[in-house]
Amino acid sequence: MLIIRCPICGDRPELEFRYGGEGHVARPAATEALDDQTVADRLYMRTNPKGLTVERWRHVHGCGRFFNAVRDTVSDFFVTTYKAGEPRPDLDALKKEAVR
Amino acid sequence: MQTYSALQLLRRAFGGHQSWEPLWRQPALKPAYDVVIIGGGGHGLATAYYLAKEHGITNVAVLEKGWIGGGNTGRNTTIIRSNYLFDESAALYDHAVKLWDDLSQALNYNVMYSARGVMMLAHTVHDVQSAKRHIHANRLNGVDNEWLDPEACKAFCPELNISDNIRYPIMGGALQRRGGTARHDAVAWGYARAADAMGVDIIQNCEVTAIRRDATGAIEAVETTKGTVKTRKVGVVAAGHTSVVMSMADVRMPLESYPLQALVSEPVKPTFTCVVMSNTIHAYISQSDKGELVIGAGTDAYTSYSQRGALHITEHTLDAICELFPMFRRMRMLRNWGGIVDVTPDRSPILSKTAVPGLFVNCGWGTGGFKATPGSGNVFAHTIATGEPHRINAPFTLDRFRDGTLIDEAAAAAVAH
Amino acid sequence: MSAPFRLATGGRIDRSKPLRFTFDGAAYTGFEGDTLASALIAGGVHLMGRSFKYHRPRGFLTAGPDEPNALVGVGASQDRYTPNLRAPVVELHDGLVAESQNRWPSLRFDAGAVNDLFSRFLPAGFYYKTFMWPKSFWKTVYEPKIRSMAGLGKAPTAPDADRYTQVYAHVDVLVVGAGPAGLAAALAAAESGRRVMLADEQPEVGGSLLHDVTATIEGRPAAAWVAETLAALEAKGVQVLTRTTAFGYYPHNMLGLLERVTDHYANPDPKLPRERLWQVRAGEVVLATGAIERPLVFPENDRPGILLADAARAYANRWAASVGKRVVIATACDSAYRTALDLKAHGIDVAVVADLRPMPIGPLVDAVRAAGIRVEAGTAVTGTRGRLRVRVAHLSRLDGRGGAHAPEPVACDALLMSGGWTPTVHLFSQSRGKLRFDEGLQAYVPSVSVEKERSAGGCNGVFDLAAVLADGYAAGESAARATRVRAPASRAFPVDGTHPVTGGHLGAVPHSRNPSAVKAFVDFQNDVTAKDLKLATREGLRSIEHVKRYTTTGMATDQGKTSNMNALGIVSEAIKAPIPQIGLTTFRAPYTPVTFGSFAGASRGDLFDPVRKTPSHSFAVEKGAPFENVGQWKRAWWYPRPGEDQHAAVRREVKAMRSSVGMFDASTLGKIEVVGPDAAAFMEMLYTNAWAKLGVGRCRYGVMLREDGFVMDDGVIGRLAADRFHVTTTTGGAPRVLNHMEDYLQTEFPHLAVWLTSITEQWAVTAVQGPKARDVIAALVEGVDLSDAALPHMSVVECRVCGVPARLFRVSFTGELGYEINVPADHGAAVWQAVYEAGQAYGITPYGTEAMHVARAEKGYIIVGQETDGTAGPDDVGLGWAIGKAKPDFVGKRALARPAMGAADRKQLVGLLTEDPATVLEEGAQIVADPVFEVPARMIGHVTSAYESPTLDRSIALAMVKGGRARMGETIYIPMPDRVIAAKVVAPVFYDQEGARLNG
Amino acid sequence: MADIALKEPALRRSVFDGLPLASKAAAACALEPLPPATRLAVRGRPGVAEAAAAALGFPLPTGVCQSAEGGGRAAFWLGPDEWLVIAPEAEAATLAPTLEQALAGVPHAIVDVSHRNVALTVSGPRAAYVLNHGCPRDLSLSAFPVGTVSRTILGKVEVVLWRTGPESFRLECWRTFAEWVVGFLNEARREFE
Repeated sequence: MLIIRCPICGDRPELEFRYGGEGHVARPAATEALDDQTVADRLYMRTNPKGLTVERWRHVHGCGRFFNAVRDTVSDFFVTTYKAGEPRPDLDALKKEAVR
Repeated sequence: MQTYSALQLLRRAFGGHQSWEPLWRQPALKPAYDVVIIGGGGHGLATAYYLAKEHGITNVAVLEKGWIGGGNTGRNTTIIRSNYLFDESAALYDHAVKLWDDLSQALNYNVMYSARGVMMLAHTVHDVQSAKRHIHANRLNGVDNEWLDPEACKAFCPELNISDNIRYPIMGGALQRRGGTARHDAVAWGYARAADAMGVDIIQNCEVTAIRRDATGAIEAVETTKGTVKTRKVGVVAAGHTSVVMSMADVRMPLESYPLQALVSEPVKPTFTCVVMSNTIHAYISQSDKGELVIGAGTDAYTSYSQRGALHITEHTLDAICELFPMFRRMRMLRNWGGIVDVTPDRSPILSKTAVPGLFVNCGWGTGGFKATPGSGNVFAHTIATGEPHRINAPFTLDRFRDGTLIDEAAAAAVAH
Repeated sequence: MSAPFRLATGGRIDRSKPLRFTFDGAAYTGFEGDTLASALIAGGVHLMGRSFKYHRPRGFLTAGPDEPNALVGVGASQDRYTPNLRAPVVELHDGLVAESQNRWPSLRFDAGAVNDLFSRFLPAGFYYKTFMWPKSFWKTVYEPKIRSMAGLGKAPTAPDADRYTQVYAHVDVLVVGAGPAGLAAALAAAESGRRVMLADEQPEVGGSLLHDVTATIEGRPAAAWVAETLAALEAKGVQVLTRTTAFGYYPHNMLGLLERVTDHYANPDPKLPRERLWQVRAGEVVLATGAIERPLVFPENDRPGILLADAARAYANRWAASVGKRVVIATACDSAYRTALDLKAHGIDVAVVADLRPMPIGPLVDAVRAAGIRVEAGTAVTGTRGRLRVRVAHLSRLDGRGGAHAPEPVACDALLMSGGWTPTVHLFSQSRGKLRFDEGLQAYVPSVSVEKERSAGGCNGVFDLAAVLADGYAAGESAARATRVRAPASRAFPVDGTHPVTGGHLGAVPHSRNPSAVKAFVDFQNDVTAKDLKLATREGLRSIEHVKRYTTTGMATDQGKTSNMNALGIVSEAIKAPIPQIGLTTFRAPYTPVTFGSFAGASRGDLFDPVRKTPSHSFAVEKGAPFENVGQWKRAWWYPRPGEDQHAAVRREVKAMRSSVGMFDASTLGKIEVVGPDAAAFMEMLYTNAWAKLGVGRCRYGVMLREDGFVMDDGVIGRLAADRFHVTTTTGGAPRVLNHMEDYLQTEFPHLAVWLTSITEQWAVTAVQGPKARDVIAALVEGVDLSDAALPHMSVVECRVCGVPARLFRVSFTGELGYEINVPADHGAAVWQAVYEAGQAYGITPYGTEAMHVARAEKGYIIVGQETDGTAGPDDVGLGWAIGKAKPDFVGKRALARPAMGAADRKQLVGLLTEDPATVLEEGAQIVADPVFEVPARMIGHVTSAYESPTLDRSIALAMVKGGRARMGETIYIPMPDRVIAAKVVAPVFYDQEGARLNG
Repeated sequence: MADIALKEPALRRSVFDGLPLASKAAAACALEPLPPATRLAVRGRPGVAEAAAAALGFPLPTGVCQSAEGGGRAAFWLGPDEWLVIAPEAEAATLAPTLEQALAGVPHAIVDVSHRNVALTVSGPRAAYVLNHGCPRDLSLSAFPVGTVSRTILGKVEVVLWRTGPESFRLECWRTFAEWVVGFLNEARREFE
């Protein structure tokens, strides 16, 4: 069971959280300007990286907030977590800290 | 290829088994191949085998990052069935089951395919409706699948607890008698041995580091830890690592890689003759030829390449097993491991050419890839050889996500295994 | 039965407390403190079981959890029977019943042993090469035979009578292993005042010190030091868990510990769990898991009476059990010399110590020679004799050229071996720490840590007692300071009466016998021999993982604890590659097998998953209603009258409801209160319909889509105020819908001032439906004009019902005049009862979910999850009218514009009327256009709902059919196994098409 | 008979009726059902915490997992814009309107959840140990001091845990989960019978 650092509550056991999929995925707004491929990309295409990934979690059994996290998908160690709405961090900069 | 048989076994026994040939060569990587298969798991090796066997394409390299069959092929719970809901899926998986039937003879390698019967339990009215819908669709697709009431379930699997005093009593089950299991390692080794015998180079400990494309964007070469290989056709069959490999060709995939756990008990004398699955309480179980109870469940909650799962997932798996089979409560977990499964949004695989000329991809099998190994390799070989999909895998394109023509087995049935 | 091999003195057993037990039906006596193994050895028993493949007679190899051979089934009754237990770790209790395994008809005469005679035809992987002809024989003959030969013990046949509990714990420092290193580490950590937990798999702490009768620590005998240290730890509040195995190292310093609570009692206290699964989150971890002695791989090294040297020492020193009268010791490691000395001190005849090393030196060797024990250097055992117990050991001098000279037979009744020590790095490796191969030690030792842990003592490759203690203490200090840096221990532990041990051997022992004719076992339980491993490499299997899977070495119940390193040595020699290049097979959890039940814990029966009951549940129970599981809810299915079956009850309920009035418990419907200045704006985005203009006090049926345009949920939504909506969802969908709403609110529309609160359980809901519904509730409702004009269909009012605050909805899921009375849940039962009583005058009829389903189907109302299956868009199920085309945006809008969503041949909701009105279709049945077809048939749809309609007095069905709306009037066909049913495609509303009954 | 229904307000029935709360294990860990209460879910933009003081007599706590008490009322921080206010049953009709008034100036939401939740006290020297059978949180006094309140997990159920003393907790859960919670805690404390 992972320990996940909720940006609001701090370190909490994984059981209090629900995984929310890849982070910073733009929602396909209802504009016809968007072609079908772009819609599909936003709905279905995922980066799914081996290494640092930016993902969403919800502290559903805690403060209830959705937030973003940067996790190393090989070690499952988190590099950082931050509130929803905050900008995506620079992964290359974070890679240095990614050790743990 | 040296023939395997009881007689050979007898003969060589007197020679102290000194004269067995290697299962496959340890070839050096050639500078160029007609086709390069990335991924030496069951699907990749089967693809190479059928390329050579059915399409006469033998100048093929299978590049394996580690040891062949070391990924999901060697980590899965080996369940084989074809009672999927949609016509497209049923055709694909049943194609596989037909090939399973005489695979041992075709490969001259005993893959121990055992049609022990796969029973999928229904615990709710919705389960029953879903199971019946499957059964009717399967029947009209020529796929065997029959409805059993609780007593019939018990008769088929005497260990099953069909009493009303469990939380989700069993309301019946769907049984596919042709379903069963096979020996996972043997599948990889059998295909490898047969493909090797036809000239396919199996290169282990060879990791692909880059996929090179020419000015037109078409595939021209693959760079590996053992050097560069020129080729115009690449088949990516990398399961959990598909997104990583495809990103080398700048192709984004509708995939997420999740950990999938499985476990075995200590070996015991034959006690469990069939395969039982419950999607409502998330568990499935069979007994291996070695006597181990082989148990699996759904994926862990978050994407990961760590190849290990969480303890609380094991708990949920085993509380379900103990609920269905209370006499196994004192059995003990011997080994627990995790694989990496690549999951598509509609829980159906992708066997498809791509926007990149010469690049083909076979992925998205989620938790259920092993059962499809022969069929998958067979139609994917066709796709690579001819450049066009086989009738059977034509619906399993990448484009379906753009067009919305999904084959949503998960949504339709909540069946993921 | 007497105990001829029980030593007169010594041991940690309580000779005043004899314990009676049986093994294979024969009665024996041991003492408190004995294990099953020590008691049997004291009784002169060494034949314990049969091996997996060749069914060779096997005895004890070890004195611990690494035991591969002596596996037994324990338990007097099937509901407490456990197979495959390792005799050396089964604590004796009075009345214990044990039996050997994998033998028939008896342990001494086992038919399966015939395999041994044919073993030359059964090399590694033989089953891959044969059993292929004739094909049909695999399933009928070969496989059943293979299966019956495989397996070890028998699975219990009765449900387990015991219970298991699970508990989470949090500590600053967890020390795994209470041998010298672990005890020292715990001491250091405890002195820092941190929360410390010390766990050890054995019944008492001390580890190897428990059978060290010569060593002294800080001037005290080892055993005394252990006792004092334990007292000191407990005084400092250290939580000491014995009989507790740390079996798994999970991410972020979560360790799984299994505590065996009652197995060692003859009559366990029923209120105690059999086992307790600890999930320990540790700030820092000290691994002090010791080391495992390696067997020597020489021909016929598997006979009963052939044990590891240190195991024999432990049996003698700790349990006063002698493994024999005359022993031969074969070794490549100094530690076996301690065994020689200790056994000799016990008066056991040590015939000879044969040392593989050409020139063994050191104080231990000198001491053995001084004790008058014959020592042969550069000498190996090259064969043994004795069917059910070793009788003779053949000693051969090595010729230095990979062979050996002619053997000298030495009579003995026990042969003790030591190939050196393998650090127990299982947990470290599970933690994903990196190992390194230490050429000096010829062993893998911890190198780079990933988690916050450190190893100490034997598992760290440290073997000299003083160094072990210092290493442990330093580890404990660094853990307490939560630092990776290991400063030299600030405390030294002066020791005496012990000597450092060196030496060891990996791989097979040289001999000059015909390699294909002899069996030198590497993995004892799975019968993997040196020649099997060599065959695998000859067949081109070069990865150690391939070798393991092909030969099954290391895959037995001991998971290769005693065999993996020797296998590596043999493979390394065979393919001429250094060991580090070959690598190591992965160490997987668990370290030792863990009971399924302990993972399940309390999660069984009613605790398997919460049972959610509505406030009027007991009313339904009293009426004898069966219940339907819907999610976690129990819903009344129908309310049978005496003698009624389901069909009759449902028919009566529907008819009564339509002709007069019925009542239905709708409490399980999900409810969400959407409140805030931007509530309407939020609803506009989450539902396809328009909400801004919905008047206060009015309701609307809402459709919710996923972003991909498929129907996710639906429900009636009432506007209670400009800024307040009462949203209902499907019963199963409630949590999913709330999470979906929160997701969009928090991440896409955070600017909206609106908040979501689940009120599913705040309100109990009694639906009153039927022409007389108004008359029934009129008497119960205060201050509300119930007239159609004042409270028309699809409206809501806050009022009082039965004197309590209520939300009264005028809605209908039946097509009749209907109300849904929401009252605070604690009042639910009383209000339900009041409605029931008030309704008596009109013959009010409670109806269950089945009648509800029938009634709604008569009206063509869909059920999300039944008509829809996650692949249906709103237009497909006839909800196109509910899509706010004018709305600029809502979740799922863009996806609806994708080509496939508008395709003419999409499955669309239609009604079906079978040609034979008596025929009720089967839900899930498939539909074809042409009654004449070949398999595979082209299916055009499937039946989603099908009932006998009491109202129409004929069967009706809803179906999803390709291009369905264009097929109105067509006849389509439903092929059943025995016949093909014809049905007409009609509009999916069978009753009161114009909806007249809803109004008025 | 209809008239009767009007004269007599419908009776309350507690979900704890008939649940096995008494136990020989009570000395180690006792389970005590708490009486009905007025419960309001309070949400809102910054400013609600202070504004609420006018109605409650104290501001809503703004620290993570903090609680505040006064005049028989308590307020729990459950999230950055989420509180659970608990008051005597007698305030059922009055508290929400008063609070609405107090918060009038700030965007907010008040929802009555008096009947959605039920509460019981888990107390005794082994209370934390018993709760830890299903709660993965560190419940030591140092990590979870008196006054701490948190939404968390107990086995398969979501609960709100409020530490009211070194050895006592108030456990709030949704009404239909009470039966499971009691059954689970009974199983956990059985070893102390």
